[in-house]
Amino acid sequence: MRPINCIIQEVRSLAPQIRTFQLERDLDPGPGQYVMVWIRGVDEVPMSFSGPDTITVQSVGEATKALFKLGAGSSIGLRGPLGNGFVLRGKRILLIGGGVGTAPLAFLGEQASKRGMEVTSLLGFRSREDIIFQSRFEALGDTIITTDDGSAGIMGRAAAGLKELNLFEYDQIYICGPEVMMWDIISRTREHSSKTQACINRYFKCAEGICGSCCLDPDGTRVCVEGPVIMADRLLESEFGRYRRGPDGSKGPCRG
Amino acid sequence: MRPINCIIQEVRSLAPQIRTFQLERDLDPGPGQYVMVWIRGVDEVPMSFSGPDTITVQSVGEATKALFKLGAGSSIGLRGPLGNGFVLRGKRILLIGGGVGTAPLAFLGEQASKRGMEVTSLLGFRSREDIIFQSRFEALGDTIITTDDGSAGIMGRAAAGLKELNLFEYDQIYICGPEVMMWDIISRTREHSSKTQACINRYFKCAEGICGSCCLDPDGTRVCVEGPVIMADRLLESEFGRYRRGPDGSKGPCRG
Amino acid sequence: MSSLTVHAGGLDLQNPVLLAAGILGTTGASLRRAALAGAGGVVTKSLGSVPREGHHGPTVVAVECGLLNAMGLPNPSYRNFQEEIEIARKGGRPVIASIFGSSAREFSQIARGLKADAFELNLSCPHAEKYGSELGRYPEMVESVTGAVKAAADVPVWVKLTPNTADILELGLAAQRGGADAVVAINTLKAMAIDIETGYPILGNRFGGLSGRAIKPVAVRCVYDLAAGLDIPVIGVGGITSWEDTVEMILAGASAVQVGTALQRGYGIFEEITVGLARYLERKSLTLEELRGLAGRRS
Amino acid sequence: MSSLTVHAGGLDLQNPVLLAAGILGTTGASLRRAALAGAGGVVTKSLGSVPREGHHGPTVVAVECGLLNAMGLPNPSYRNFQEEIEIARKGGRPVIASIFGSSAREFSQIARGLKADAFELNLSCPHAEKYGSELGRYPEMVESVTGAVKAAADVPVWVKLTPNTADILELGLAAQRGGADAVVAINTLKAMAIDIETGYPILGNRFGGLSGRAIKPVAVRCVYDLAAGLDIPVIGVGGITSWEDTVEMILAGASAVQVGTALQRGYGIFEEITVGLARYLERKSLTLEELRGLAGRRS
Ligand SMILES: Cc1cc2nc3c(=O)[nH]c(=O)nc-3n(C[C@H](O)[C@H](O)[C@H](O)COP(=O)(O)OP(=O)(O)OC[C@H]3O[C@@H](n4cnc5c(N)ncnc54)[C@H](O)[C@@H]3O)c2cc1C
Ligand SMILES: Cc1cc2nc3c(=O)[nH]c(=O)nc-3n(C[C@H](O)[C@H](O)[C@H](O)COP(=O)(O)OP(=O)(O)OC[C@H]3O[C@@H](n4cnc5c(N)ncnc54)[C@H](O)[C@@H]3O)c2cc1C
Ligand SMILES: Cc1cc2nc3c(=O)[nH]c(=O)nc-3n(C[C@H](O)[C@H](O)[C@H](O)COP(=O)(O)O)c2cc1C
Ligand SMILES: Cc1cc2nc3c(=O)[nH]c(=O)nc-3n(C[C@H](O)[C@H](O)[C@H](O)COP(=O)(O)O)c2cc1C
Ligand code: FES
Ligand code: FES
Repeated sequence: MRPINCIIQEVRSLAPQIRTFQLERDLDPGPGQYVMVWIRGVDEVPMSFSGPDTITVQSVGEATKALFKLGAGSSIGLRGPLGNGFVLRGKRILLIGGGVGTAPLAFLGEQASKRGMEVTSLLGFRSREDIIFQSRFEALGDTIITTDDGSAGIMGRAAAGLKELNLFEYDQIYICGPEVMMWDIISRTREHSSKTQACINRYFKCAEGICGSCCLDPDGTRVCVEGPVIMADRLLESEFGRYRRGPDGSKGPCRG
Repeated sequence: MRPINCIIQEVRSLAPQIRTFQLERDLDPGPGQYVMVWIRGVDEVPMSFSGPDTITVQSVGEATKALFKLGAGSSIGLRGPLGNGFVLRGKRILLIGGGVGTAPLAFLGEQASKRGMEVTSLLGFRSREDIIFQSRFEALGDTIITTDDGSAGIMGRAAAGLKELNLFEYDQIYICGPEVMMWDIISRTREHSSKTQACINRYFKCAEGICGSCCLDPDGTRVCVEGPVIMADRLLESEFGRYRRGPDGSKGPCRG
Repeated sequence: MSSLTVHAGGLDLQNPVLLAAGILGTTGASLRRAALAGAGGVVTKSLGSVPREGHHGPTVVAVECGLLNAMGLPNPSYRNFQEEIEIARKGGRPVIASIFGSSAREFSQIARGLKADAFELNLSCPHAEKYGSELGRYPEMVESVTGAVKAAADVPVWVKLTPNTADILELGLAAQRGGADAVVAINTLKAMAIDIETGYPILGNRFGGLSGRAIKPVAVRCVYDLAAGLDIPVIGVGGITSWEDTVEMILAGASAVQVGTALQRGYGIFEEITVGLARYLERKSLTLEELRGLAGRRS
Repeated sequence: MSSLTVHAGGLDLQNPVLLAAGILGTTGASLRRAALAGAGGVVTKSLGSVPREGHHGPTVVAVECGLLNAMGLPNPSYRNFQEEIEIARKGGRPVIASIFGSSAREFSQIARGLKADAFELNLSCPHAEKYGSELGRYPEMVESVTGAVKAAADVPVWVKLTPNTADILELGLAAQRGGADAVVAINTLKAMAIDIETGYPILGNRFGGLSGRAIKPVAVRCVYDLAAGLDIPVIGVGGITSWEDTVEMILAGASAVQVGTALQRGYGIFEEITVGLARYLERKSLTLEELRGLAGRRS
């Protein structure tokens, strides 16, 4: 598929470096699926859907900065929806999100709620001003917020909020956020790993499952097509949380 | 479509230079449609279906001679069915055939008969020993036979049989045979030309409607895809009966 | 409606969508039919100095996303084709005579003996011994043949290039040096198909040329490279099947395009493309001129 | 079941269906996975002497019947790849290291520094400046690079050729003169796609290479020409998507094949092809050996 041309209908600023781009098209994505966003003349990067027709982007580098220069009426190229997405299971679910990683979870929670599921959320942010989607999550059910600096909610990392929850109460757990945060949670909650779906990041180049850039050690899972949602029990046996590969394929630390 | 591999199941000799090849596959052709027959290592030539799974071939040159060397169990390549085929119309129909051109008409007549139509046939051959499909036609209805030498039926060309018939009685007339014979009949029966469907030959190379080798003057009708069945009234306004083009595209006389 | 008229390669065209060489170009009647169906111009079957029957069949085979052909340049010779050209002209659109030969001399002899609105030199057919790309792969040959025909002809001369080369721009520059009024790119890619039941190469000639949708990305690239490096216009051909493909080719730098294999879908393709192209220009408020080569100006 | 083992290009292969270079070849894990899924051997991503991040995105775009890519040879350098090769080897199949450089010296330096079951010289990537086909289009370069690597390496050396040339056999002969143990054909065709809404070339690198079903007839032709003219084995690659395509390539003369773009459909392709191929051989009562090059013997 060639990139589809798509007009940006509206841009909303959610936090200092985070904006939601409202797209003119509803590509009928499932929560957890992503789209390759082509900022013409610059680069093409993966972004999760934060709603049926929105993406929510944190500006971190060249492509995202260029995207932030585009306003309503500008156009981007889209390849997607791609990837497997989350699978909704059970009656009571827990969402655990960190930073911009809350984006696909807000979308997921709204679908779950529509299907009559009971949704609880645990969300971690750096600081009060970085909080996004608070009202979206609160509209779904109990919402616990943590901030690293304690400026809102519980002080500490997202994991600090775990003690408020009994994970056995949930049929399924969904998690998305910075790798270090996800690793922290998953490794602390091993006994729940077979009911935890994690939406993870790797360096995507082709998003077609052929270049190999996104493959996980040790089994070679192609995150771009077999993911980005992967069960936590499989992640526990993988490179996840220990290292990740950069654009040249060499291993590096797991920031962000 | 690449040529389909097809085993010849049986070869029946009908006349000194005419054989029917029973194909292992029923390609679900309509009467009047043709197939490109690839005799491997030799050439690919068009042949009408003489039944759902048969072609009936007169040996006239390199490709047909090579085909005659193949027996049951040999294989050929087939591209088809191709072309428009005859359209059955009305209740009483007349078939006018000459030589191996009777092949698609026998097939057509049998379909017409199955649909409850009344079928009359006028068939011309050179001589008694060249007669083919006599019993197939006779099983369908009245059958008039002519031979050039008078060795069977009426003596003379097929046109000689016309006087036995009242063409106004037929809802539709179907004709296939050597061009000179078809021209003879069509030009004598002008008032019926708008109800006469003729299955004609031109030099086919691509059979895909793009090479131009089979195009009729003056309107450029591509016989391989818009034909080989063409209404006689349109033929009367064309090159038909006057000239035809050979493999190099230059005009030549209408033999055969 | 946006205007589709264009001056390209020395001809004034009603629209930039032409019939490609060797496609329904064997008779004046079929060429005229293409013109009446809306082609901006029509190119004849390639004509040589003596009649040729072409290769044995199969002469075409439909493959994955395209067509393989090895017609073998069948033609009645240029001497027997003048009357077809006169008939073709009754379509009211320029008739470009495609010609081939095995030497500059043979090319120019044909050009002297034939009247047409322009000549297109087939230096690119990939499956006829001693002709086409067997000459056209060498820049010096391209230049000398082009020069010879230019000297012999008083109408525009277009040179049709082969993509079966490491650098098509070298060939385009040679045509330009020879005085060509335009280059046409691309002819078919050298290709082949084998029957898996028997091992026989399917084409009567064993080898042939690949055309159709499969080759469009290759054609777009060739047109882009040529348009970037040449001063003369480029006429784009290869895999064009829709108005979108035509826009892509013009964005790459084509002044006009030719349509070949897509004629499988019938003569209606010309109207389909020209209407789509005009609507696109209108929606975008662009002229053909502005569209042309836009890809080269984006960065 | 018919035996699919084959000795080709100096390697003993369990079956003749290998993973092509640059396809899921960035990590030892993904290479091992291909081997476990049934590949007869696996080729790594092309490795250079320094780490490269490759071109900006889009790096691939799906086009009519194929894929365009301009990855730009991203790789962590051969120095950082030895451990991946060791992991890949745990799949139990030969691991062929694809390597590239801008000179014979650079190639041979890499070959000396890396341990693998064979080397495949990338003299054919069409979209990386100073590398690939920019060297590989010249027979002298192909010969000298091959010779240099042969002198440096104690394992078989395969040379991967570009189809972006007028005569691929010239390149194959050069590789043979240089001492290659096999040639691999083909790499991608130079190609391009343009976004019609904006005029931007879609690939970050503007140009790229076309792979997939679109190019199979071109690949079959190249393999046929090479097999007819060379004494060393030919490994066929380009558009293979099914066991039928594999049979066609072997009929054309391939001793083994590689599969690239078809991995889009997942690793299952290896089993699909090998099972289909074995069944075909059984039905036809033919050995792989008898099948190979049959098309060249038909006439
Ligand atoms: C499945 C998936 C979903 C994502 N969803 C979101 C989202 O909803 N919102 C959001 O803000 N970000 C999301 N990201 C991350 C986003 O793709 C990167 O932030 C973005 O690519 C950065 O590009 P850049 O040029 O601005 O930064 P750069 O300066 O190029 O890179 C900064 C960092 O971003 C990451 N990155 C860069 N390019 C890629 C790439 N092609 N693939 C993966 N990671 C890359 C790398 O870790 C890199 O170190 C997602 C990533 C993946 C894989
Ligand atoms: C639509 C159609 C249906 C046909 N149906 C039958 C049929 O049912 N039975 C039958 O015996 N014949 C049929 N023919 C004629 C048959 O195609 C030719 O007799 C055959 O091609 C001769 O080939 P050859 O190599 O044996 O002879 P050649 O020596 O090559 O040619 C002998 C004559 O056959 C004709 N011919 C040769 N090649 C072709 C070609 N590619 N296309 C058209 N005509 C050609 C020419 O008139 C030529 O002069 C049909 C032709 C067409 C166009
Ligand atoms: C059946 C066929 C016959 C052709 N004959 C000629 C020819 O005579 N001269 C020529 O220059 N090109 C010839 N070509 C090439 C086309 O003109 C065109 O360059 C090529 O097919 C690519 O365009 P397409 O993909 O639109 O078909 C022929 C192509 C086909 C398919
Ligand atoms: C995404 C991608 C990356 C590739 N990377 C390389 C490479 O690094 N080295 C190389 O020699 N060929 C590379 N190739 C070319 C393939 O190995 C193969 O020659 C080509 O794709 C044709 O085969 P296919 O049609 O089966 O894909 C790459 C192809 C693709 C699609
Ligand atoms: S990004 Fe290429 S395989 Fe996943
Ligand atoms: S045979 Fe080619 S157009 Fe009819």
